[in-house]
Amino acid sequence: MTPSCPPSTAEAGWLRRRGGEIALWLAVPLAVALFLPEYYLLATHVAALGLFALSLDLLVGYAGLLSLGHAMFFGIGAYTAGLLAVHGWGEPISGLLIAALVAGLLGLITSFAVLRVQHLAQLMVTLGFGLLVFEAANRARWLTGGDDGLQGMVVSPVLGMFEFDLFGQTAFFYTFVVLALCFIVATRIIDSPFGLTLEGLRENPKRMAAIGTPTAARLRQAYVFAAIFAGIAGALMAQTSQFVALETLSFGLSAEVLIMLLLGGAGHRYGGLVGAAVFVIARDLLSDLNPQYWQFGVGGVMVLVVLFAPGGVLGILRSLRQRLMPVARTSTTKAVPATPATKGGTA
Amino acid sequence: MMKKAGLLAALALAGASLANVAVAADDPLRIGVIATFSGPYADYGRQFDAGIQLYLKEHDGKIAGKKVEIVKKDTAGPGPDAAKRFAQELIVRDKVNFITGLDFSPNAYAIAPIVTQAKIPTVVMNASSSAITTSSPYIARVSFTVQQDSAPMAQWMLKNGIKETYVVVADYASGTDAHNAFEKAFAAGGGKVVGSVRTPMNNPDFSAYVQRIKDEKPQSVFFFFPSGVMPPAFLKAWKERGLDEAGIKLFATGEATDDSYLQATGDVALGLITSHHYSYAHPSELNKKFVKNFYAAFGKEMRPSYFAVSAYDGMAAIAGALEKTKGDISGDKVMEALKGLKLESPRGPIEIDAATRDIVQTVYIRKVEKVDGELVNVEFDKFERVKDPAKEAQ
Amino acid sequence: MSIALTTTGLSKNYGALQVTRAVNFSLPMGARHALIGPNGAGKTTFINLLTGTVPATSGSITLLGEDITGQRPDQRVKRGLARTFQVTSLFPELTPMQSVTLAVCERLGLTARWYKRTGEHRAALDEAAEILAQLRLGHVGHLLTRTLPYGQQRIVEVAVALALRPRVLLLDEPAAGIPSGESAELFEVIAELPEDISLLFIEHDMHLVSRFASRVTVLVAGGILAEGTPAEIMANPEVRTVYLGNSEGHA
Amino acid sequence: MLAILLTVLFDGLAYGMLLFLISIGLSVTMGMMGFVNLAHGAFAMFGGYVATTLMQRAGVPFLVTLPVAFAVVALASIVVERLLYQRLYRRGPLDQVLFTVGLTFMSVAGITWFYGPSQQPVVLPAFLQGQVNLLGLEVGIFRLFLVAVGLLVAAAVVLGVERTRFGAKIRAAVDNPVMATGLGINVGGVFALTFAIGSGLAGLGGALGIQILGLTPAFPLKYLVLFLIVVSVGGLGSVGGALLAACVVGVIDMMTKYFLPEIGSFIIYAVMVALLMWRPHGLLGKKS
Repeated sequence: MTPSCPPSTAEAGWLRRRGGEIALWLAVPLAVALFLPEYYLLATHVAALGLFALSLDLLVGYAGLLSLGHAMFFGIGAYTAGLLAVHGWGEPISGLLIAALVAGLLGLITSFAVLRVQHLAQLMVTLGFGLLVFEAANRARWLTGGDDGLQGMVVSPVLGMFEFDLFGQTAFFYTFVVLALCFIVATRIIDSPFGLTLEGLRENPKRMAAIGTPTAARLRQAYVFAAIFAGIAGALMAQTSQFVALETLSFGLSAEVLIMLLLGGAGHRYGGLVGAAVFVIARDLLSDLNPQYWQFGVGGVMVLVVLFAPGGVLGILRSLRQRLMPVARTSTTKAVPATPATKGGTA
Repeated sequence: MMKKAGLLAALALAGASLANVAVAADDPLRIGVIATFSGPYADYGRQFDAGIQLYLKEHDGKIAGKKVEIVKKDTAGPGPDAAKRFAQELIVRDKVNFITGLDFSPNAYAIAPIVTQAKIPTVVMNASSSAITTSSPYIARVSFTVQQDSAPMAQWMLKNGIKETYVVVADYASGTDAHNAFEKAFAAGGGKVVGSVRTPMNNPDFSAYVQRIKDEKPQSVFFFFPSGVMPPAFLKAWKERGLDEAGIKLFATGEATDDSYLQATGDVALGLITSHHYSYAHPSELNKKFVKNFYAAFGKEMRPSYFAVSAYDGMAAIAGALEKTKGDISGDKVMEALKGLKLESPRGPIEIDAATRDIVQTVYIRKVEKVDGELVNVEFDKFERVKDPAKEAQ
Repeated sequence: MSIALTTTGLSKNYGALQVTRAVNFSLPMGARHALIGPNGAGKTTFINLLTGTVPATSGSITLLGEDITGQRPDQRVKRGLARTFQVTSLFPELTPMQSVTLAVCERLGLTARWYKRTGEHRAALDEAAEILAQLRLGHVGHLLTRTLPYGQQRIVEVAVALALRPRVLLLDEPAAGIPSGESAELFEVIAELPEDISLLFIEHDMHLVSRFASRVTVLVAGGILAEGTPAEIMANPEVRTVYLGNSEGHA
Repeated sequence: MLAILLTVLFDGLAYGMLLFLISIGLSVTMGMMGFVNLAHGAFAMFGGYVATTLMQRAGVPFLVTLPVAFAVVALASIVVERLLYQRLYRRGPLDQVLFTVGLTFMSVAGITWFYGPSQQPVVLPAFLQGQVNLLGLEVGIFRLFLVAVGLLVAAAVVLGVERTRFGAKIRAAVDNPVMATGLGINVGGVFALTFAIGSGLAGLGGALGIQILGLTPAFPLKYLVLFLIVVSVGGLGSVGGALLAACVVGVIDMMTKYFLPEIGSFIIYAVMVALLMWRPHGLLGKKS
């Protein structure tokens, strides 16, 4: 609404746009380290699951796909990193990259089937693949340890310097830094023409085909990205806990990560992170309070969010902001400048 | 350089938390319980909790003169990731002196490296995979191993003229362990396993498997399923298809007739012969007192199962060890004291093997009968001082 | 070469049901051509066949001298064929600016690029802004599409299609659903479309047809009934019978 | 050999009927009303607890508990529908997922509070136990009973809901509530009634299903995948499809368990994926 807004340099614009975010990303680990060092483990858990939920957001929140089998990629990433570490490849960063590669490959392979179908069928096909991979891992006891889990991981210090300690300090900072890097990449993706294309596909795939988008190819690309991020999240979880459980591949985890994302708010960059934090912390607090009936509380939180905060925690924040500042009634998304007049009077 | 610094910092911190070796007398004894308190297996945690509470109630809430504080962590079923995190949190945040509980084997395996690193004595109250005690020198077990309960069944069957059997197990790690231990013991005594099947864990209907057995007509069937919903479903299909009438004899481990579930399983369990280390109907004075106090504390709705008795014995083992160390709770001393510890348990005499830190106990052969209108496992034969066969073999 | 689009014997059957019957049609370069016909005549199906959303049973389609019969919809768009939809088909949660940018990016082959922000593709943004300004949407470019009045949404339809720089533009009832008093703005926009775009549009209102179209094709029951200038068509007795709802004229 | 094949085939059909009976309620709420009701299992579980409680504590005969389970769950569901569900009809499927999974969690914890976490005793009356000889084939009486009830329920739903004026009203109300209201349809009432029927069927399915599936508070989550398989493979909104899908899945599952037991639980998921690739809208589903 301010056509007279002066064209700013890229640098200044970037800082103005991202300054608050950067401060937040620095403040959070600092706060954990200073005030809550005994919560390193919980924070690590939140960070890894947050990345996992973020990866699902690319599919569900942005591209408008459905998945109840996303744990398949998380688990394959975890097992890849785990098996590498068991068999002498303990270097964590290369482990992450290899896990990402393997998960991405699995994403590519399964995408052909998953993208052939829509709606409920898509939900069920992803669920079916997830269950098949779970069963395969359960059967391959010689490789995965079956339901006893994969034991005997030996993970080298990060960068050869930081050993994983009992208190989870290294694990936390390692996970947090990887999360931050992935988040930057994800932000790039979301802000890119490709990201905009995904939103277009979510809003109206028919119209996307009519403007000449090869829709299947774009969705496949998104699916592979999501698989890669999920694989990294799984690998992080494996390396920091030095153990891989069969449950990392389970339907339960697939459902949980969807719940986290919806709690936080799908289609927001921070939806997955906020949702993972809300879910994990709520579960931790409630189950410490009452180990038997905490599920009632978690279920209650979910029901209340749907009833009173449609669109998740971030959804309600956004609509509150819009109500308070009607001027901001624009798409809060992203990088396409809101006003076509940003380039001043030249138009 | 950095690596060393990090390590030193970690060690310093660890020292701080573990340095309370010489605890002041008024410091409480903190015990972390990692178990399943919610979800499909919530009964496990409930039984643990009852066993622990009963022991504490009988001892004024104290062990070795110290007030006991219990910190419960819910894994909601098999959840090694969660268990591992909980173990770390219990040690770092809650500063516990002992870790116990541990119903699922994967959960116990997952925490092994943690308790080793932190030197926290850990008493396994159920998880029954054989190698758990070998995975850390700080783990002792007061429950049983799958092999320990399965192999005696094979021996008893052989002794009673059964030379041929068909094995049915649930398709998971313990099922495989039970299968292998049973088959080994059975073959060693000249028996022959004529067929076997591993059923999926989420399988609700056993009729196809039972039909197949009926058509193959083996002399007998041995099965192993985890406590809970699978045994009743299998037994129902067994009765419905009339396999008893077909003359096929049925044997199982005591999980099939877990006291927690037996009454709900119903008459289909009648006559089933099982091998196990505990029946709440064990006819000793100590057990009668245990059951009486248990009912008094928690009501008759809940029978004490083998989970409750292991939890009770777990607390007794911790108390016994601390008695030997004269209250010293340093990990190495406690573990030393646990080795060779002998206890009189409601289930009978038990001992923690000095070499393996695993339990040595009597395994009973029982039959399901109706006593005063209730289904109970009536013990009628036994194998004394049974060690874990998997470790014996090594 | 002065023909933009041709169909030869284009047919579509659903089982025994023939919805398009051997249509031979050609659209000259720079044409302003209207497609009319009663409800159910198969007008939208014909458009769908041209764009490839519905595969043809037989016959062929030639676009700018190239046979596109076997191509996917997106491939046809790349060769210069764009369309709008009868029932508004937009991106409700995106702004017009984003929607048009999306189309521009697609034309420029940028939509697979994930490593550079859209904001850094200045040329694409400038072009999108220009299109919006041209179509008098500049002042609403930043609002969510779903919040716009329907008339403006119809114009966004056209804007998105124009962003593809089509050689042939198919407008499926561009004014559908707009109260007649409010359609003026839309038709001004259509009248001002660049002349080198060949235009085929479906429209019911003969008054509008005669104002904008130089030629008219009448489609009835999937086949071409008549073709000519608006005046010729209006004078055609067969067409009149069809439009008066009396079918005995050509039964 | 033929006898074996027929026995397994019959068992498969009976298992399919069981799957059908516990899923049919979801086929109504999700298929006809378009509401993603993942709390379906909670309603089924509620029906199961109603039935066992009546049998255990009040000595009500098994056959009587079935209609009671239907009625109690249906009535209770009207309250839930008016209080909660109806607020969500206009919301997206993802909101419905989050909401109904939340409700399921709450019901699991709630039932655990009242009944404890253990398995409930589920005892069949004597006349439904054992086997009978049917044309030379040994078949379980309860399975025969399941097949009969399954066919009856399918017929009742098809004739009573799908192909009646009421069915037309449901479709009108789902497709365009505003227009339906204009046509004089009480949209709220139609939704409430349909939801009650769907939930009642869930309750009935639960009361029947627990005979084979067992009953613990974990029921709604444990069998969620099974319900979804039946409804998705059958095709949304098609009762006949759900019946066909349940039978296909049941027979294939039973056949593999008998003849190729080493394949285990792979088969049911593989079959589901294959069927959905072949017919994404389900066996008898209509293209949307």
